[in-house]
Amino acid sequence: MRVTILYFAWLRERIGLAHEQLETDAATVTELVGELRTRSDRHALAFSDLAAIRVAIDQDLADLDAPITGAREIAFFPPMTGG
Amino acid sequence: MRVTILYFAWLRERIGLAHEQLETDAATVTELVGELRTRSDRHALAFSDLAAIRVAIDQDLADLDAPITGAREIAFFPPMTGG
Amino acid sequence: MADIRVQSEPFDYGQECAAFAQAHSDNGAIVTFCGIVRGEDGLQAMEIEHYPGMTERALHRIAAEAAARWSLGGALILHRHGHLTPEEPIMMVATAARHRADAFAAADFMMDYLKSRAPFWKKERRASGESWVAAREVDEQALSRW
Amino acid sequence: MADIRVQSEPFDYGQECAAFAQAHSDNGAIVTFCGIVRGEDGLQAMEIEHYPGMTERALHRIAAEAAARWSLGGALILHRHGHLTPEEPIMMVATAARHRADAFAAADFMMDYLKSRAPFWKKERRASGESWVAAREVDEQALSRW
Repeated sequence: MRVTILYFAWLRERIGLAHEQLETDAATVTELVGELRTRSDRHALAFSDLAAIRVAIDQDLADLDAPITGAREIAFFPPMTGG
Repeated sequence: MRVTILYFAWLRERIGLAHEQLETDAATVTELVGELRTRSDRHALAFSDLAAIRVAIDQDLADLDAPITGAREIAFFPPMTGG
Repeated sequence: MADIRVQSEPFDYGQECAAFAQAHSDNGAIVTFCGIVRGEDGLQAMEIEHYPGMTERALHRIAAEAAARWSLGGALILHRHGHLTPEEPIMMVATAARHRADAFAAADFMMDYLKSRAPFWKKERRASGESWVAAREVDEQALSRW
Repeated sequence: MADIRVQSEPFDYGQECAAFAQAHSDNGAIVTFCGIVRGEDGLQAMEIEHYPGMTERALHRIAAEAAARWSLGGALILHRHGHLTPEEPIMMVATAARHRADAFAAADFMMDYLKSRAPFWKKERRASGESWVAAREVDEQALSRW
């Protein structure tokens, strides 16, 4: 399955990418994170503390153990600080 | 003791006065109301339901059994409806 | 600290909001409330009576109590009296604080106390006649929140 | 029903308050909140990043949830992104309702959800460098109120 991965705020900066395309068979966000960590040292570093990371699947907030089957856009970012 | 009595809203309208001067020996608001009731039929009617009346002694809200010794201005009015 | 105004003249809610936010722009959070005359049930006009002297005293006390309970950078209470027509602003409050929770709570608190502890009385005029607005039990109960 | 705007351009808080109150003058109660960039600790500028598409979706959802919980005549959420300087308005919410309790609760609720559920991230710039604003535990805890 082909998905677009988006990164925001310090995740974007640490990974050095705003987005990337990925071919994956991961069934959950956690599995996907496992794959992303292997892509580069920067990915590994950025994903070292999952407690500091939030995820949205197709623009809806989701849990890290959420299934991603059929998803087209998965975004990773720190806790939000709007307002 | 000489006090100024003020009336607001429907109390003012029912009594037909916005204010009046009074010489009184009443020690509490309740005693004062007893005296005011005897001043005219309009007073008696206006003060017929004390539950519908609020009082301020020298511009501070007070209870009906509050002492009035030394007060200069006593106001009677319905529950407030500002805002 | 608080800006307390009791006036018969109309006021411009937007301009007051802008001026208040500008004057307190070192605070992070501004909350404003505006009460507007609802033209429902054929309301033609409203007359607001108040108790000059006690009104200002009561509003200052309400603002001081809010400032004692929450960390505020500023507060405004502006209330009209006299003749008003539907869709006109009756009154407003504004609060400024470092944190939004303080600004919200203080504005909410001031409105609750203003409703049933400041000496204003509203009379409504309709084709059918005039009548004094009755106090609502829910407004008295609201005070128990604080 | 809700007016949702995400923009990099500055907005005029006073004008927005006036326009909102005017557009909802058949409601008796208007509440507005404005968040302002605090220039403290030598803050020079703020950059707000957001997630286009998801942001609008999240804000619409927050406004819809507020409208489902309280009786509202209207709601506005306006949030800037991009470059901001101290004392500039960052964002605002506004609510209109027949009764003030609904207007206050809905505005307070929308702010709490917007703080930690809408995809905005703030970066602060000082002479000492740039840093991302950390989420505050108290903001996450605030959600349990609702």
